[in-house]
Amino acid sequence: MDRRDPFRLNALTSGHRACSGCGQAMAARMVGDLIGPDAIFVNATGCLQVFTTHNAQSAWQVPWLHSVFANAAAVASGVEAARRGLPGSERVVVQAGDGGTFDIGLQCLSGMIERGHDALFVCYDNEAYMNTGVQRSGSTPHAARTTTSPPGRLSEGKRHLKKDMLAIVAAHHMPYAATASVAFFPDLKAKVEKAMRLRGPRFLHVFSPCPLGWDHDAAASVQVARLAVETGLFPLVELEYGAVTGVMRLAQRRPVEDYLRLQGRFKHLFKDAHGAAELRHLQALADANIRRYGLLDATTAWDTGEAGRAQRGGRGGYAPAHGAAS
Amino acid sequence: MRRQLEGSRAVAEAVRLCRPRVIAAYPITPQTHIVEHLSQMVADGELAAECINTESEFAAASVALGAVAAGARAYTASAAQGLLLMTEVLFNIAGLRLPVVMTCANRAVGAPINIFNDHQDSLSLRDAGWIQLYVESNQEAVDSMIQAYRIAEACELPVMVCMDGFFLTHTFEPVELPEQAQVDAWLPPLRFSRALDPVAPATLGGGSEPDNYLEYRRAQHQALDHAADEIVSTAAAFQSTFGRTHGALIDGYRLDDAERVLITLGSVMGAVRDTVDALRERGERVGALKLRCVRPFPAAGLVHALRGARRVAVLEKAISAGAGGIIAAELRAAMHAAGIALPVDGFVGGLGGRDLTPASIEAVFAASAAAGPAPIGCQFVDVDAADEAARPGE
Amino acid sequence: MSRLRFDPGSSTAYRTGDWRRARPIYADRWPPCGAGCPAGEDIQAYLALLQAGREEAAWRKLTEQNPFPAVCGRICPHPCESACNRARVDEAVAIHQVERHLGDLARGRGFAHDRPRAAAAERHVGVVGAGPAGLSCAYQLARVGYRVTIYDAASEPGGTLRWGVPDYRLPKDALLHEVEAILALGVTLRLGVRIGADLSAGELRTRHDAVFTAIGNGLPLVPAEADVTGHGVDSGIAFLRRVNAGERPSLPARVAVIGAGNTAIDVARCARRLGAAEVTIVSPQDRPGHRPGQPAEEMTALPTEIAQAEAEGVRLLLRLGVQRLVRSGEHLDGLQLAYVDHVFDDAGRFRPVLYEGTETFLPADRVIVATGQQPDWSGLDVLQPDPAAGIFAGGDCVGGARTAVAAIGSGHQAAEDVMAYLEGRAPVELGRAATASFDTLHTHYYRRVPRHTSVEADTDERQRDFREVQSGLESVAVAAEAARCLSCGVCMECDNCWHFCPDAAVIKLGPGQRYRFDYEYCKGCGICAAECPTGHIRMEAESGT
Amino acid sequence: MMTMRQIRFHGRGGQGAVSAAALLSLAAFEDGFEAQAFPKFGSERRGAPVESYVRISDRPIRSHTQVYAPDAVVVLDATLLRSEPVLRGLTDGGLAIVNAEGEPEMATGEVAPRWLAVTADRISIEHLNRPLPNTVLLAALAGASGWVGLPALETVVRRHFGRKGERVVGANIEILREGYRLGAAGGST
Repeated sequence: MDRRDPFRLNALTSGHRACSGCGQAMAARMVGDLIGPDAIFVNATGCLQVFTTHNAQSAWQVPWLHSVFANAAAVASGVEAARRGLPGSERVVVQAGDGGTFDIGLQCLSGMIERGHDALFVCYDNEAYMNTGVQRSGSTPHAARTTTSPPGRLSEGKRHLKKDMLAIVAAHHMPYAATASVAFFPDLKAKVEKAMRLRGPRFLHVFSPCPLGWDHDAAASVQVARLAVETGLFPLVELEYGAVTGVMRLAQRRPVEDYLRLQGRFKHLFKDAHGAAELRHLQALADANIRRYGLLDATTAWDTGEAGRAQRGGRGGYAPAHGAAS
Repeated sequence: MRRQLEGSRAVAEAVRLCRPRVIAAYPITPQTHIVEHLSQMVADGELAAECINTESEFAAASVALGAVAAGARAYTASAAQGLLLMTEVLFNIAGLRLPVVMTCANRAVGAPINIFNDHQDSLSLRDAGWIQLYVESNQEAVDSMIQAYRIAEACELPVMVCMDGFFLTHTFEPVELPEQAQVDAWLPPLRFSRALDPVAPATLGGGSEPDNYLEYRRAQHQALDHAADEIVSTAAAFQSTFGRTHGALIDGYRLDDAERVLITLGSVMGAVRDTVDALRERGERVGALKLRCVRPFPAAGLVHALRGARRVAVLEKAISAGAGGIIAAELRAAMHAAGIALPVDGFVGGLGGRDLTPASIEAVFAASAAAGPAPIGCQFVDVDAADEAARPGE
Repeated sequence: MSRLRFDPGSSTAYRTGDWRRARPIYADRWPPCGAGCPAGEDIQAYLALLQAGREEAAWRKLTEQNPFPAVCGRICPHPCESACNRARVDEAVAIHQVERHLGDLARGRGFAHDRPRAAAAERHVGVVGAGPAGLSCAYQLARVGYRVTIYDAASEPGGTLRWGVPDYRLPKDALLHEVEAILALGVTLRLGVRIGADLSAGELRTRHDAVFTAIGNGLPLVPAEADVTGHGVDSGIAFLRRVNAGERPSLPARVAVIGAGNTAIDVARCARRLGAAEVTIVSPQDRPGHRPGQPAEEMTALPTEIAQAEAEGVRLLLRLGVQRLVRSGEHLDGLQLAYVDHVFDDAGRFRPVLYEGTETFLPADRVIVATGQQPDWSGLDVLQPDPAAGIFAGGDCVGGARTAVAAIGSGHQAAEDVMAYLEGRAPVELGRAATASFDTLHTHYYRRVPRHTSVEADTDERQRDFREVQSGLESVAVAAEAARCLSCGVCMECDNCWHFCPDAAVIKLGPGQRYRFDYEYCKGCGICAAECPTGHIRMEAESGT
Repeated sequence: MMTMRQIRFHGRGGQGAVSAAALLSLAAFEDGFEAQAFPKFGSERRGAPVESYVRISDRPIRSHTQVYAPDAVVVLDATLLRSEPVLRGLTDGGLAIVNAEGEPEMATGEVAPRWLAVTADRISIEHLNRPLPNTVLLAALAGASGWVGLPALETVVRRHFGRKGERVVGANIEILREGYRLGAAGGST
């Protein structure tokens, strides 16, 4: 075990081989440490699995299991069923990327939710198949460049829309489904803690930038994630049994261009009139989110300004990792 | 207790005796009755297990995987398309070395879609890393299920008990069911050394690289090789406790002075035995051999058992399209490797539920009576001669 | 089976630090507030202590540089706030009010400066002048154990603070308390002693191992361009000295004040309080902020002071220069004024250019000239600065900004120079340029929070006497202002780097202990630096070797 | 008494041909025989022709092939006589029990079975208000062949219908007895 840090478990610790500036590693570290040691993690195939386990070395410090790409939710169902009725308080957590959630893993996820398994499914969404070299997924946003949705003479990037994954899972009449972002730790923390207080199937969709696939500076991962929220392209909301129960109001509204310009995957949109038309389309998608969830006028406990605030002494940490911190 | 039971029910009773804590399945004919019976047992409080009715076979195998990884004894069952939908997970279970036990209610694989029995489904998965046991009767299905858990857990390898769909699963015949206390004593609760545990948070299913993957696979292969000993000793231990045996890796019938031997798998073996008796009555020096264990492949045992034979016929209900009979090819390879020039006639029949009648079996014996080398590839049993010239689209 | 199960954290055998091309480094930057403060206060530090609720510690941190928080919290033009990065987020932090609060708090709670554990040396330093520079110097020396004697010709200490600043801006007791706190460190104060008259400068020099002269600007400086002398004309500092000595001279109805600085404002406001009905300030310079890029062409008086004066009925005549006094015989009728194009020539000398043909007449019964002051070096030739000989000078008398806080900073630097001289080492330059510039911050991490403002006394009420005009802030507001501090360049343990590090290469060391980078694993992505609100983390390229 | 008896049931999905075979094997087991019962496998579709098979023996039954040379056939629905080769493999004198009001009129080819027509629908409707001919015919087969005893049939029927309540059990016992009597009497119209 690695216990360099007395103030967090480091459920996912050093020595992993994620790209420099990886948003998914960042997100998984936050989520893992917020959940703490008393849990079993089941991971779908994907970057997170590949970069954390390598030649008999593991960066995980929680019990962790990987099977195949599509079946994480089903494997977790089995783990949870196996632990049912036994002494021990450990919880079950499923981790998958957007491919393992939106696409290949959707069926097993649906089954897990429908059967009411007591498990938290966490989707780390980086909006494409990064592990295999940036191919488009059902989560890739409209007009984004990937290796299988390349811009060209007849193309402005991905033709289709990003799936509304939250609505899909929420339609299962499940106890809790929420979106979160690495850029807003206090919000992420509140949502993980809420999810862990609840029983039954829960879904947390964490926006996790990918410097490689999105073609932005490694140092810009948090900034990009923040702008996705502030533009309205990735609204932070909570649904309970299908009803919207929480909305993060936008303290300030940013044009989508602020977000898109940081990323090479949207570079082609700034070249000509066709691109400009797609920019308006993307702005309309953000506007639709803003309208749908009332992102500008929601009367909520906090907004992006408050949730994004830094303050002396921090905005909360993690459950003590071990004796040293208590 | 000896009872007259449908095969599916008998298997369900055997599974109950093994006390799995998680059962996961998706319905597919002819596996359904097994899971229905188990569901009823759970509903009636006769079996303390979680029945997880998944949204696909792929998920069912995955649930079993997760359950065993979490330290619970688990069970699943499938067939045909369902088994193939599990394929990725079945390889994965084996690679993870998880002692999952399942029943394959053997059925043909489409297209054309066909719900009836043959062995194409499980034999197509012979490379998945599972121990595969093929049973002849419902009694053997019951006994093999109990043995399977013991073998699986001793070897940390998954075991697939293959029983013929309908021919066994839907057939009422007498079975002797052991007492629960007997089974409990013989099959202690699962203590899986690598179970996921927050107290000792290990990583299961991590990645590997070119510099060690080969060693993983070699270790898996060796484990399957060594499992042969465990299968033999388990069968012996079972016999000494329960008083029954069905053979371990193979089961010979009237081989002592047999010049011609028919090798087959599964429920057709009963009719083969009857046919051997009938031919013996007519003075033919024939024998039969049931291949109970396909993986690990008992090459040495076969070479030894067939040392006196002059010619061998393999009758199998599956085909490696473009190559011929699967078992026949493996047997030929084993004999060749042992330096024995034994003609092996490959017969493929009974596909998609076509009944292998006593007459069919006699015909196979007759066809395998010639002298000289056996033809390469396979011959089809009971094939419709009028169909010979048929072409796709005609 | 061993390889089928990987040990937890076994990846740490792989050192991803090798991937790094640039490394993050934690390094405090010096915030612009502190750089803007002539006294060099570590404002960020005491605001941080206040955020933590540690008020006494905050006062101690403040008084490391400046023993006059109650004074400066009232009269300082607070260049700190002008420099405050927060002004570009919403509004500057009300540092000035916080400072006053801490000063007043110290008085209310009886905080005392820590006495030195032991005498630093049996060295005796003489300080000439008990103004802010002299007191500041004495304070810094006494804190580390030097013997100090201050000489002042006046009857009370404080210099300009005592004799030049009216009560409604700085109540005398506030000043006195902070002076006494300095004297309580063991500083000897000799009042009524004019060096060069009561005690020769030579004698003084022989009494002390080193001497610091801070005699201020006691003499009025009258511009040579116009003859503004004679009957009906008064000097601003003389006028203020009388008022601050307790006199309440009667004034005629119409008073004209010439000048553009705070002295002119003080004179005008006192004149209103003494009954003058029409008080007019004649300034050749424009209002602050009205001549962008030409600060010399703007009044040096503080905007708030100007505003308060105007609220009290003082009239401003701007960009007008005095051509001559208009008299009927001896009797003063008023001033002839003309429009000023510019005040300083290309060489920066005070050379107002008045346009002919723009003359105008301002009736006045009294003219008070507040155009500047100069030091009175008479009898002090021996004390002309000579650092190599242990003779130092500072404060207003050597030029520079004419503010108390500058004098305090100057006194502090003088103390350092004196100590260096006595200890035989090179002195340290105390002033530090700001390195925590606005563009090193990541300001989205700060909520927009409006600045708290204090209350002024009613404009009519306050013209009747010399009671303090500006109130302090409530404790709650002070705490809120402290919380508005961006902590520019200084770690505030917000945990951002710790949360965001994808590689567990930021180790938290505990409250007050900040963090450390684990370079064994840091891949150098730079997220910590990009997301550090305060700009405390900088990236440094890894060398190729 | 015998080495092996093979019986084939013909019916339509929903009439109970498969259950009849199973009950017969259970009864034979009760009587101490080895027995085997299985359907001609396929999807269970109501109304479609179905077959089921029973083997009864005093020695272990090893074969799992279908029944090709039945000692008896039981036809649960007379309309099947038009379309299905119900008599295939039956030898002369082999028992053919049909749910019918009288001896069926059909061409039997070279085979001369021993016909036994049983008004199974009518009997079933009398007792259960529903045409469920299988138990009547099963009992008639027992009565006509003597291969299983009435007590064994009653035992398995009690067990089989136990969950459905005493009234259903009682009615089926009545049906069994009537069918057995008819079978033993050589049939009746």
